[in-house]
Amino acid sequence: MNHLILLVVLPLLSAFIIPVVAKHSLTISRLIGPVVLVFILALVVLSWNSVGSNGFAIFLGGFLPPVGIVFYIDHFSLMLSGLIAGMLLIVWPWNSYVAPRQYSLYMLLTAASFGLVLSADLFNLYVFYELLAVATYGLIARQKNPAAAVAALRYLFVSATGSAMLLLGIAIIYTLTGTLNIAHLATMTDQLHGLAGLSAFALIVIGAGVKAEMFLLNTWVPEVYSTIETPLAALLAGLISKLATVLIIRVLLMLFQQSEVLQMLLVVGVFGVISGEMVAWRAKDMLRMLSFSSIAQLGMIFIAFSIAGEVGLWIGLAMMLHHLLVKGGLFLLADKMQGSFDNLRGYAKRSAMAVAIFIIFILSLLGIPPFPGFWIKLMLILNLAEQNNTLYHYAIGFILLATVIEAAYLFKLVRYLFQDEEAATIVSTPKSLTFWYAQIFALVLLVSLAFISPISNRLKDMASQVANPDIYINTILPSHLSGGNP
Amino acid sequence: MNLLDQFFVIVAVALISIAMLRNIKVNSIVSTLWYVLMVVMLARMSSVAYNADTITSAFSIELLGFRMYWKFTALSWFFSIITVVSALASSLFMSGDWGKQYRQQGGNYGLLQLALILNVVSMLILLASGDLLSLFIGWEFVSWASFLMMVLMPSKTAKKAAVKYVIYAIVGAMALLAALAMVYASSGSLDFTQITDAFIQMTDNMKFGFVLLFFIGFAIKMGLLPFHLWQAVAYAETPGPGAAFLGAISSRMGLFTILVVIVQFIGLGNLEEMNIALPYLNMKSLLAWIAALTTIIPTYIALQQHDAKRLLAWHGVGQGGYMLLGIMMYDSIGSAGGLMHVLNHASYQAALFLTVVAVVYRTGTSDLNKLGGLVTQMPLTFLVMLIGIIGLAGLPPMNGFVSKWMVYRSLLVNGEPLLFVAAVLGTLGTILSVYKLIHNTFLGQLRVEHQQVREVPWSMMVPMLGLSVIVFITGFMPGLILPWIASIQETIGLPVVTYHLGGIEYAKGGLDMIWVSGILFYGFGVGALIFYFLGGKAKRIHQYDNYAGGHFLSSEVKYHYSNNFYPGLMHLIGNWYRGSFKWMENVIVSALSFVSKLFENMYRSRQPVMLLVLVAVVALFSIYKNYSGAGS
Amino acid sequence: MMKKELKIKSNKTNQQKQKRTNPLANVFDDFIDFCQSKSLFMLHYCTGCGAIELPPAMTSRFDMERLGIQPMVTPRQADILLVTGYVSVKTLKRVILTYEQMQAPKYVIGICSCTVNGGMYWQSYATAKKLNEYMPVDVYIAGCMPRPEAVLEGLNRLKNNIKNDRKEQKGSAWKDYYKNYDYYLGNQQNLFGKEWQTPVDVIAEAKLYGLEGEGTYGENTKKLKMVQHPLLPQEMKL
Amino acid sequence: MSFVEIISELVLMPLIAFVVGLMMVLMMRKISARLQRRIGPPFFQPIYDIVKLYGKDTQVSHGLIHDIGIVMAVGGYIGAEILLPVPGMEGIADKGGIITLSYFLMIPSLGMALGVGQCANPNGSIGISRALTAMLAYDIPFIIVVFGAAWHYESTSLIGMIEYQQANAWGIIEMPFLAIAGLFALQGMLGKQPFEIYIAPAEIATGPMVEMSGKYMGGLFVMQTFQLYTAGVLYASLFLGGGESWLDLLPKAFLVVAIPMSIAFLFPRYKTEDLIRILWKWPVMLALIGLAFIL
Amino acid sequence: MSLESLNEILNKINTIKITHKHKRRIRVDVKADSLTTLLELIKGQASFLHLSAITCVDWIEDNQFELVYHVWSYEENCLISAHTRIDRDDAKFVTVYDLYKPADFFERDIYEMYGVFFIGSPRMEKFILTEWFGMPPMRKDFDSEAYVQETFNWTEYNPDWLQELSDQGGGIAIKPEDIRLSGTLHNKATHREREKAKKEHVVGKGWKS
Repeated sequence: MNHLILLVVLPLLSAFIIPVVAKHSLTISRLIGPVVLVFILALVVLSWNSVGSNGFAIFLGGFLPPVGIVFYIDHFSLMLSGLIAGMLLIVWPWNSYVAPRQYSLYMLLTAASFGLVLSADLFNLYVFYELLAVATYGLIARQKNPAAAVAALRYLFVSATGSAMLLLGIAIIYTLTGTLNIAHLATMTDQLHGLAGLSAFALIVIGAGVKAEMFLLNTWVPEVYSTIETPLAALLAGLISKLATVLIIRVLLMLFQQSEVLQMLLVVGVFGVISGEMVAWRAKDMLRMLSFSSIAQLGMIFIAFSIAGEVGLWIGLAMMLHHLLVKGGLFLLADKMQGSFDNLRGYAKRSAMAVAIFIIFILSLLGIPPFPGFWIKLMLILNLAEQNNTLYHYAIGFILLATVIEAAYLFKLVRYLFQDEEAATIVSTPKSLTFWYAQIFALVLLVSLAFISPISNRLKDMASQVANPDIYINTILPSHLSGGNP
Repeated sequence: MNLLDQFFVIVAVALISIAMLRNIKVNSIVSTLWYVLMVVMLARMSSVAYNADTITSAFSIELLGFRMYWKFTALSWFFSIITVVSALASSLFMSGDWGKQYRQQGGNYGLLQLALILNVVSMLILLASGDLLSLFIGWEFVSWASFLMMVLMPSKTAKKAAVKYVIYAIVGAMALLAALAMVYASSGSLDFTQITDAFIQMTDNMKFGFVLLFFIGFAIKMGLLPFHLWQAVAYAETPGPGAAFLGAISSRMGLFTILVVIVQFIGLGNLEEMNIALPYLNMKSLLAWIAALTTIIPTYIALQQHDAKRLLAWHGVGQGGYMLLGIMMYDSIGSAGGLMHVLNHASYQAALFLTVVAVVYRTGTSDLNKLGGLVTQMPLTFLVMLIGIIGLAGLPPMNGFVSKWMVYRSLLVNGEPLLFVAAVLGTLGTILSVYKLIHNTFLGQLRVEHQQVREVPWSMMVPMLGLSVIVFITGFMPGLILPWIASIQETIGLPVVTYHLGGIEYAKGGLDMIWVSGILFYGFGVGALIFYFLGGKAKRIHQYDNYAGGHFLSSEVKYHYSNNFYPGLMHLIGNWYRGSFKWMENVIVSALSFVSKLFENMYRSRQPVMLLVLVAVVALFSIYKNYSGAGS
Repeated sequence: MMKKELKIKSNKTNQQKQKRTNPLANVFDDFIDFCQSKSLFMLHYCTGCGAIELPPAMTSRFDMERLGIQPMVTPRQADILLVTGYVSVKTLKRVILTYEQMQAPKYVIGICSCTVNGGMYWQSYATAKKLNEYMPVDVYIAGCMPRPEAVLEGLNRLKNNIKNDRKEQKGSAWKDYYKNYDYYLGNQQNLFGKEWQTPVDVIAEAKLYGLEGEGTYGENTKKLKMVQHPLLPQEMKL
Repeated sequence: MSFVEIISELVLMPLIAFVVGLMMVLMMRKISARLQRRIGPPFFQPIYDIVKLYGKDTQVSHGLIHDIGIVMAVGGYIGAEILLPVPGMEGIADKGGIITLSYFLMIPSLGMALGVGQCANPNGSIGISRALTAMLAYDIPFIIVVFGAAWHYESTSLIGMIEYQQANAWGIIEMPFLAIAGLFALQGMLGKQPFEIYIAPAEIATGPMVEMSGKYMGGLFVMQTFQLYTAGVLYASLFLGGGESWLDLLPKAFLVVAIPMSIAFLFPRYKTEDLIRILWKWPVMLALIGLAFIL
Repeated sequence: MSLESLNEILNKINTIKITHKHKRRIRVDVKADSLTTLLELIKGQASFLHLSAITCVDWIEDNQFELVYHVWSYEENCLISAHTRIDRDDAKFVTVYDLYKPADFFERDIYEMYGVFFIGSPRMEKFILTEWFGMPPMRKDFDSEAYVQETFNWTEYNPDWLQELSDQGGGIAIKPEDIRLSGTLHNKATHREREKAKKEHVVGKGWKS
């Protein structure tokens, strides 16, 4: 099972090899990335069944925790890995002739993502997080759009500050406990539940929250998403933000599962939802609208995660997947339907298919039955209602209000799309690969409708795995450290 | 497979076949046949309507721990038959020459038929829903199906209205979802029966919230005050027969759900116990007042309209008030009137919309200031409109009178003078406005450009006549409908009305429409005898041979009175049209946009890093504060 | 506009109304004539100064209502057309239209000298002189202006004429308009030009009610036919 | 109820209404004449007028709806007369109630409105517009009065109301405010000064009647007789205890009609908006006060 | 504004003749070509904003039409009547519609009644005499009486009592020259003499605008 280490190793290697190979053969260097990704995808799929319900750990170099580097693998992380690989394949710059350096940046990003998913060690998490950040700086800065450079700079500043805080938080934790292994930390949570521990947690959340598009930390989002090319935006919005969320969730679940913390997450989530939707309502162009909407969706995911226990987790996971699918699809679609709303007037006549897909996506996004979005939103709301805390009940109100605003702006756009005036100043783009992907996304969305029950069961299983710290601790830690638990 | 399952299979097959067929002729014939078949199926299920049975579908879905199932009660059956018959009329109407013209003008005929059947299907799903979740899903289907119908019109206003509708519909859906959450939170299940349990357990404040949330959800669909703004424009801006269908029944889905949720499961008795401010105002009377205001305000907005479709659509909003008002009286006769008004309104509203569409078909306009004198050119259409407006105004012998009579009677019995006046005010406004409609369209001077207009073809005439026959027959013999009403009342737990073929039996003044109509027709007969047998014959003259103070009339002289038809009234009440609800709508939008501007500025902040640091500092400080506070 | 001497072709109007053979019907006709004489709605077309004498005739001093005479405002409802004063050419057109829009039996009373022969406007190029050239006049009440007593006297005489319609062959001047339409039309055409027409289809009316005579058609009506706008009523079309 | 009874009621009730109505018309004109110090019309003047109008040799019709309008106007009132209980003839009247009756009374207006509309004369349309507006104005107090009466007598059947009054006290004694408000409404309903803007002879040429000639006008004259009769008897039944016999009922009915007539000829007319204003203000206020007393 | 300054303004026109009839009435005689200049001057410099009327006089002996423009000043409370004469045979004049909008109606009226054509006036068409196609009736060479004689018939009214009265020598004494009424009493000789005195003119024919 240790071959799963290749998930991190192969992309990392290929990232360094690509520039070298490129000097000899450009074609081969271009092929390396996809090949690696396809291989990884296959690896993930093949090893799905062999991973048991308890997950397992890979100890790098034979050093055992808490000293060694540990990768923890369960269905959750495997699923995320598969998604990473698939997503990257989708956004892979097939058509454009870009410098090999960019390929290696992509591969670096891949490696960092895998690492982030798999690491069971705070320091490693930080390292991969930084790696991820660096790769994204590069990718954003490489955009031809001059505005993208400014955005990248903004992103760099914010992200670097965030990383510093993350590091600070980790350092505090290390000072408190002397270890960075999450499983090990999880056995001594009582030491963390103090002023210093909570401060550390706050710093970690703020640091990771930058990438997770958490409210007040997400000021970079609109600039970046609306200036970079759309597949990349799809990647960032769809995937990277989720990875950062996963980081927060890991830390939260293992170390700081307290009602105050959860409530804080809820408040942040509510603000994210409201602010995202409201600003998206004012947006005048597609990408900006989608990016703010993405902020709101992330807020919603935070709200889901703020529900204690498995329920919140599986709803959050479902939301993540749904958002990945829908927002990713929308960004991919936006590759075709770019620009301000005025340019999109009468788009329905130019490409009925694109508009149809667009409407399917937004209906699911809004949570209109029978689309998957509805079931997720329904579960979220019903479960929020079940909480005994009025804060959660208020959150329902905000979610519902946000949905109304969301509908307002999305359907304002739909109105533009169906307006029959002669505008169409932008030349209709040729049938691009991204459009096909968007269609596939939509298809997946529709097909998933038939499998709501199995999918939700899987997610519940996954959630129960993730939510149970004992499994994690027992798998990773040697028994003398795990406090005698079996 | 029971009858309901068969019915649903037929509906599904109908949907698929109509979606597949592209040929206009085949499509029309097939769709008409399907609707006829649906009517037949409903007739086979009539035991539901007469004996207050329930048929539960064998088909159900288990999902995420919820079980959704579908069933037919007397209430569902009643609304279904209205839906299917209005759809039949609309489909038949559009299937012939109207469809051809629609296609010539660039419309997509197949899509229109598809939208119609989609509406029917979604309504049937809603009507058959057996629990709250299936109700919600059906509810959403209905919303989106009617949205599809609305966007089919190419005009900009239509799109705007449709989008406005979407927003309102989402607001309603969200309110509903919140109410669902309340039910779920207290019982962990979404069965209808849980509503009652959940309601009983709630605190007083929660009860208000609960009822209001449900009510808002349903009221939006029904266009009750203060959510009436979306409906008229949206319905008016729908392609011809589609408007007839939507205007006839679509918004009544709101009433259906009110009946199911609020009347049947929450219970009007419970509402009555919820005092709001004074002993006079409880939740039930609040709803009754909302209903009464809904009869007045939209009716008087209709009076201002000069577009025939909008005028009718606004009346559609206003008539909804009578239905709710009747039901809120919580007695046998009032609720029977309210329920019966659903059918009555559907029949005459569809007929009226179809006549307007017929006029548009021939003249190309529904602007009341650009029409006139069409009675000689389109006499049958005029007849249908006449029957329709008599029904809408609620004059004997048409069916509108029967239901309104019951509502009035109930208001009298219950001693609600102000509500009574409000209802009458609505009726009077309706009379004024429908006279304007028929006068400006069919009476008065015929314009030169309409000299060659002819009667519409039979494919359009037949459904119109059919509907007007329904309007008359159900007015003449309300006893045909009243058994259904009685079963519904039995099903949803209202007092049951005593009826006979001619109408209602009631202590101290019932209603016997056969006698009333008989007397009326006797009067007309005597009048006709006097008119035709006394006095010489009259000479038919040209409309230019007209008294104009000695002025010579010719085709150049416009001698017609249509614009601003009630100047005296408008002089007085014109100032009262302040657009307050529009203003409120704008206030909400501006408030939201102010807040959103704040957020936007936040996102545009020049110093993201500083913000980040600030957040961190604040977070840390607050943690510190908390802990030191807790420590001390 | 040269003066033309038009001749009334047939002057047998009065002889044509024959007694019906059925005595009961005769009584019935008499009753209706009686009621007609007892109830007169008048349309006072205030063309000139003579109208000032009508208010005293109507109000408490002389009280027209006791004779069954009431003012009415539209020609459709009225029985008597009171032309009170000079009739200019332009006014005359309106008077004719108004007269044609009245429903038979209808009576014209010319009040003041002006309606007789122009009165003090005798040499005015713009004033019509002889009203009965353009429409049949039942009674002239001369004077400048006639006193209310004279007006009432005129009205009373008209009433008597109507009452004794069949007996004394009076009071049916209105039939003359149909029977000699060509003559009246010719005079009108002389004054107003060839395009002259009203929206009232007098000929069709005459046909419908069997009031045609020898003089209904003639060269003037032929001329009218050539310029006339269509006046067929709009019938219900199915 | 026997067949003969039904037939006799169907025939007799409108006939009586017509005859009584004729006398009321005469009375109305006599009152106006007397108030103006005139002698007024002879006794048979209303009959002369109607016979003359029906006996007109020619008349114009603007089309079928014009004719039907008159038929509806007269026929609607004939129906209403049958629904109006009078001494000795209350069999059929029992089938309707006050609500049905007040709706019946709208049918003639609708019929007339249709007929006038077909005439294609804007004066007529303006008249109808004003008449309907006036209807909106006077129906509000009227409907409150009807409500109050029905509530007080605990019946919507006119017969029940009369029985109640004959058993207890007259409505005018028990509900004076409502009765006064009802008089106001009656004034508007009869379209008499100061509420006769929709006729306005000098301005819009008698409005709805502008194109009515011969038997059309005659029909309207007949309708007027019915209108006066209905108003008188309805008010008498609502507030003056109806009548046990004709000798009892007729003086009341004549009195009821005489009051508005006497007031009418002392007033000029209100503009439409003033008409609404005044009818929505004073009678409504009175009626509401009256209602407050009995509720 | 003092009288002097007004005079000064008026005297800017060379051929002007000013007559002060009253302190508020000034008669001004100008040549036809300088009339519009005058009006412009008094409107622009002396606040004569109101055109009260335009009148026309037919000076048939001089073969001229006299047009009189009455212009009123609200500030001076003063009326200027500007007289000018134009040729009668070629009766055309320029419109003052551009200066005074109400001139439209006056000019239409004069055109109809006298046949003076105003060049540039917006609506030179029938005004009151819609059916009049003959000579403009206010011209002095139009004989209204002759026209009436030729157009209308007269009511013959010769009742017995009148006959009796005149037989008895009673009745109303009418001077022969006043007896102009139609029919029996009409004095045809007088009429013929008058007709001769005037220019040869066939009523209603041969006249064109």
